[in-house]
Amino acid sequence: MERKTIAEALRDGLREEMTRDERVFCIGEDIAIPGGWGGAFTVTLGLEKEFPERMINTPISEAGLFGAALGAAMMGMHPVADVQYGDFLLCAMDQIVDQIAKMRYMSGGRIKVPITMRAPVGATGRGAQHAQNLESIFFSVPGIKIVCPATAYDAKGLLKAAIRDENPVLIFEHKLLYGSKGARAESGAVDASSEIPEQDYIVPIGKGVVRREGTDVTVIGTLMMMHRALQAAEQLAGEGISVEVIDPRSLVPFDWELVEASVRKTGRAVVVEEGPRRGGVGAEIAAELAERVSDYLTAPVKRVASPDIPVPFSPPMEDFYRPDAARIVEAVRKIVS
Amino acid sequence: MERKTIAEALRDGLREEMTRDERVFCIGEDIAIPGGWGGAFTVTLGLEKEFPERMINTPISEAGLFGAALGAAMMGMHPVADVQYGDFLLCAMDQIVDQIAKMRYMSGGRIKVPITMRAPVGATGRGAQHAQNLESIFFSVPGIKIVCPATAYDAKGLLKAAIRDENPVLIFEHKLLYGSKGARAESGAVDASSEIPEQDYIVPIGKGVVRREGTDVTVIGTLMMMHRALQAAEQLAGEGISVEVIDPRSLVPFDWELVEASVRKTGRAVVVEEGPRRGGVGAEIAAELAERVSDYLTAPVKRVASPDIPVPFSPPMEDFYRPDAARIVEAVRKIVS
Amino acid sequence: MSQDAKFLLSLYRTMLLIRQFEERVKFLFLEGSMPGTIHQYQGQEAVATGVCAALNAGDVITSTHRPHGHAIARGVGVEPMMHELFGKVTGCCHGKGGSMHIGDLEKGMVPAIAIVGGNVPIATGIALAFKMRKEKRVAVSFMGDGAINEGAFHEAVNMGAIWSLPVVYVIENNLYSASTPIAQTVKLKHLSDRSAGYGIPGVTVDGNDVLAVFEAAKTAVARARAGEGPTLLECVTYRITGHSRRDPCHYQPEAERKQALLKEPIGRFAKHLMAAGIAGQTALDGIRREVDAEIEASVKSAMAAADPKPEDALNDVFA
Amino acid sequence: MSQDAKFLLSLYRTMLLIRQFEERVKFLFLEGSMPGTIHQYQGQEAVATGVCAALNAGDVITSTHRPHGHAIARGVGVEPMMHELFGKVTGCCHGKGGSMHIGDLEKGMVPAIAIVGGNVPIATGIALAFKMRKEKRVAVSFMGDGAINEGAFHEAVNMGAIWSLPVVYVIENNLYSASTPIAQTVKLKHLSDRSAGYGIPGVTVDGNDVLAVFEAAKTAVARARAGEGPTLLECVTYRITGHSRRDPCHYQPEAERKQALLKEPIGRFAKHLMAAGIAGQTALDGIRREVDAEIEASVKSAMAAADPKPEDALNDVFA
Ligand SMILES: Cc1ncc(C[n+]2csc(CCOP(=O)(O)OP(=O)(O)O)c2C)c(N)n1
Ligand SMILES: Cc1ncc(C[n+]2csc(CCOP(=O)(O)OP(=O)(O)O)c2C)c(N)n1
Ligand SMILES: [Mg+2]
Ligand SMILES: [Mg+2]
Repeated sequence: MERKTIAEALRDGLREEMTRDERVFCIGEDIAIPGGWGGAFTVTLGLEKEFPERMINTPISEAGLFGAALGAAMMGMHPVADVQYGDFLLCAMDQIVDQIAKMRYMSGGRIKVPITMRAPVGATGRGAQHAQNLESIFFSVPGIKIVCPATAYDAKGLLKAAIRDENPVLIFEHKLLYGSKGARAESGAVDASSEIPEQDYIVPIGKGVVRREGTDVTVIGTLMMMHRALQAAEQLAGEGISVEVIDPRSLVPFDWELVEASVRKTGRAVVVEEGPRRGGVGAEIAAELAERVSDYLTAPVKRVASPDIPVPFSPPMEDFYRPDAARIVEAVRKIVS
Repeated sequence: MERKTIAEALRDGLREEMTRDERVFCIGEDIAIPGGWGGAFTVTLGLEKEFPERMINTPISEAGLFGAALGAAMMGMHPVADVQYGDFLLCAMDQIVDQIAKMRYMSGGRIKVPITMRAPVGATGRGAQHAQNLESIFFSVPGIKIVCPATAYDAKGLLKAAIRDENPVLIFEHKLLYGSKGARAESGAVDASSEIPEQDYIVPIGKGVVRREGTDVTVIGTLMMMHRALQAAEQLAGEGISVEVIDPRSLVPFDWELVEASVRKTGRAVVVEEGPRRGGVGAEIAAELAERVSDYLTAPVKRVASPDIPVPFSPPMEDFYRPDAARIVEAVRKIVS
Repeated sequence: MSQDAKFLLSLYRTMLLIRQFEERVKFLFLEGSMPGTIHQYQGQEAVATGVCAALNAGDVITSTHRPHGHAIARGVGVEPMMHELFGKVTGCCHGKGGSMHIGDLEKGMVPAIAIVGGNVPIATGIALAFKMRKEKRVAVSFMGDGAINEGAFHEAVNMGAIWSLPVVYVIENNLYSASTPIAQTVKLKHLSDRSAGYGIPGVTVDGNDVLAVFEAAKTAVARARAGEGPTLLECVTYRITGHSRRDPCHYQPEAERKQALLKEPIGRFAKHLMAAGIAGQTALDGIRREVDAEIEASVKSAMAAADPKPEDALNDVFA
Repeated sequence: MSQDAKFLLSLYRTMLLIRQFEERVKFLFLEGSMPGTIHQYQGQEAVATGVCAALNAGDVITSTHRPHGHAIARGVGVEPMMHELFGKVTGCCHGKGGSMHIGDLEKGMVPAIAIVGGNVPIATGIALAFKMRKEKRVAVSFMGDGAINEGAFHEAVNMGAIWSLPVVYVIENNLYSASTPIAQTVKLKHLSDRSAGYGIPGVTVDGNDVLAVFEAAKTAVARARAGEGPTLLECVTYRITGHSRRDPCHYQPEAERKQALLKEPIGRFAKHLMAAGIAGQTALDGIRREVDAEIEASVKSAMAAADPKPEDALNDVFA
């Protein structure tokens, strides 16, 4: 076992899948330039040397490249299409939402669309257009699976599961969790590295995990918010509040079984997300829990999220925008009181 | 007072605002062709004769036309930009979500963006790409106001309010409520016409309305679902169940005061929407109500929505997809039992 | 009959099959027995027919909101198409697609894309797969004149160009995008001039002359198959029916419509066949009877076929 | 000094102000005192300077992720810019925008758009407003070579063309989009050839020759102002710094970089000024001292200025 960052683990995952299966290829901007960066966050670094014909470096044409991935997928290829920042998914929105997500359905189930899509999210000092957490937008689109790895182990396992899935899978990755190095390192980064097994493994899409066991309240969060939840749980333990932290890992499909079991035990839930509150993923989780386990809830589900504003640039405002451990602590204190 | 359809009321609204204010203009596809249709649903029919220089008929270029509207708005114009089907908003997604919604904020509040956007929604026998209710996607985007008129009175009043608003306002209109006539009539259409006052009026953005008073349960729905809720309420009255029907009219900002007051009275709420359930507007309303009026709720808020699938073409499947009065009745019966 | 004559008659038959199919569908639609909305192909038959005649079995086309002609020319089959238009579970998309998404990948046609311009990147990607796997297959993207102003067109054609992909981009210039005349949407003499912006060849042909279309397509397809990259092929034609549904086309000048009817591709090709001594009126009438019988049979079987079960709607989202 | 000499020296001063601003910002960034990320303009100064010199007060520019040069040339002012880069409430966007969204509409610059290609439709719309109101104002859209492969570019330029809008589309071809060389993204000799697809003039100039840029821009702006429509103006240049942040540019061939340094616009223009007897080394040094002092003052005042209050984040969403 070796310790790897998310960027490294994803790179290994791509390499292994491309080695295993000739149909797998990568398509994206600045992903295959000798002397370049391996995409915006070093994930594909050097892969162009190993797979010169399967690293497709595109012009800046997001609609074009996602549409091309769809065409190739229908011909039996397994493309991994990425954007440099999740925000740019919006430039390919029609291809993703109208074409990729619906093609199988419109064909009456006669076509498979094995596409993996990768998109970095998270506010990182770059201003409103390189910062959005778009989970809430894609979450409501039927026909796309969505995963959100918070650790290197999960990143590799979910990526490999996504590539082997016969359906469109969108992977949201967090800029501050990559562990990108050198000139591409991020300030404010959080260590999300893991011990990675030598042998092949996947993390099944749709299965969450309990990150920390507890009895008083269930805190649910993915990506960076999972790490913040763990921090909060640690702090709250000192106050005698026992927090169970659940990382759903997949948003679509969602591991209701795991979350429900936890909430039946704790009787309280706090849902944390980095995106804006209104219409967020947290709303769905809260609404569902209210229907699914209403008899067990001793308090209404609480949501911790960003306010309904674009992401501001200046650090004091950005820090105010993004939920942190303190805000989770506060919400938990309120719900247990 | 004269009875008008939504299409007619919107047309009158456009005419009056363009007459009142030289800065107002329309931009869209097939909106200003002599002998044409006045857009896909006859809303702009004939306006090109009255305002030959302010009806901008564009190529099929949604990103281009919404971006152009933004540029013009920053120069002080008040554009009304439309798509023929709401689905095509996805082609302009970057311009709407990254530019239009954020421009004022990124400027530090120094710029105004008075844009009105119009988009027809609803499943109407046209298959998956001309059918989506995209409320849930735009609902979570900070920086855009969203209104959903269910009657001709509201359509005109909200349109006029939107045009006079100094911010981006997105109007979702329902294809089956327009009352478009002649070759552009819709099968399955529902009468949404109203008596329209002679004098100028607006419907304030952010204010909902009680469509029917009741005491047992509050049913909340916009657009077509408001009409289905009224049908359901009528039927349920026969069973002795008294339903209060609320039409929020605006989704952003949302009239919490009105909805909360109703739910405090009835103790139960059913939220209805035509879009898919997961991550829908109903999730937000349910989650908020659970936090805001938990002490008054005698049962968890119920959601009635479409399943999480693309819109199927064949009528029996499409009818199954779209919530109808029967499904609302069923949900109400369950919640009061 | 010579091979050549057989081929010419097959072109005639395909065009007539499209025309008669569309006329029958129009009637069914207007009388109210067919659900949905339709965008029809009358007048443009030579384009789909000429282009698809230049393709091999393994080639793949992508299509638009106006796909019936493409589907017939590509061999999707009148029966599964008619069933789909009626929303029957036996349709080529099991009733989930409908008119605007008709297709059958097994026959070499991706379910049609109703988002204008949306199919062009998909064709580019299909060609990319062919090239990566070193298969000698070709992708064809059909699009209207309106589609060339969509960003998706631009991004996709540029990608096809820079990677020299085996793809042909076919513009069916019927002079209107919906109700908007071409002069209001581009400032070019020939739409194929747009090819200059991508560094690929552009060709304009008379899209009502099935043989001219076929020849131009043959050249473009051969280029693509030989690894020499894409061609932007403009076929100038005219839509002699409404844009969709019950469109009365008041925006088309009367004289223009009259002229267009004189130049429509089927009557014109019939004249050519007769003048060249390839077929007489009797033979052509025979083809028409055959074609009509095939269509009629499809209508009968479609009307008799089963509707999907409502809850079938829940299937086919994920594999 | 003659008017002409004054003008030439003002061009020199603007270019130097941009260069020194960027060098100072680079240092501040690398030493860690400046937040965010940056995309810098070193090497491309002649483009912004030459183009903006051709504009009038009422004209409006739109810009990109690499906007500092445009902002300085358009007169946004070094002080409000520096404050913005530091995220101060006194910045030109009150700290909400940052480097990639710098601008000041009152000075004729829309807050920059960091979505590649995203600013082009906006410029088209600005020009549309000018035309509708019959104002003799011109819009300019700056974009990189990479932006011309975005759909937004295509849709916007076509609209500008068909409506003959008063807009100039300026491509700064620095041979790379991020790390990707231009040969991998387009198949054209001159990027201005793309103009043929829209039926508008295309011009390519040496983007490191500020006078050549100015002359070409003057012509394009005059055309636009006269109601004759847009021009696609390609300025060929080179980015002599990293794409962003700490980019070491290993993807640029060493020899190419060396060559580029020889051709960079400021040294070159200095030589021209001296050779033409317009200014001696002392005068140029004086300008440099002035410029440096202005920048230094802005750094000082920015560092001393107040941060926004965290909860200021909640303001400015709606008017
Ligand atoms: C992205 C998008 N915008 C608008 C439409 C609505 N629409 C359907 S067909 C059509 C006209 C298409 O014109 P053209 O491409 O010339 O094809 P034609 O109808 O002439 O075959 C329009 C505007 C659409 N389907 N997709
Ligand atoms: C839509 C979009 N895609 C990708 C990016 C990431 N990105 C930022 S700058 C850049 C390269 C831009 O190249 P070019 O247009 O030539 O401008 P230059 O950086 O050379 O000034 C890329 C890919 C982006 N900002 N927006
Ligand atoms: Mg057309
Ligand atoms: Mg560049």
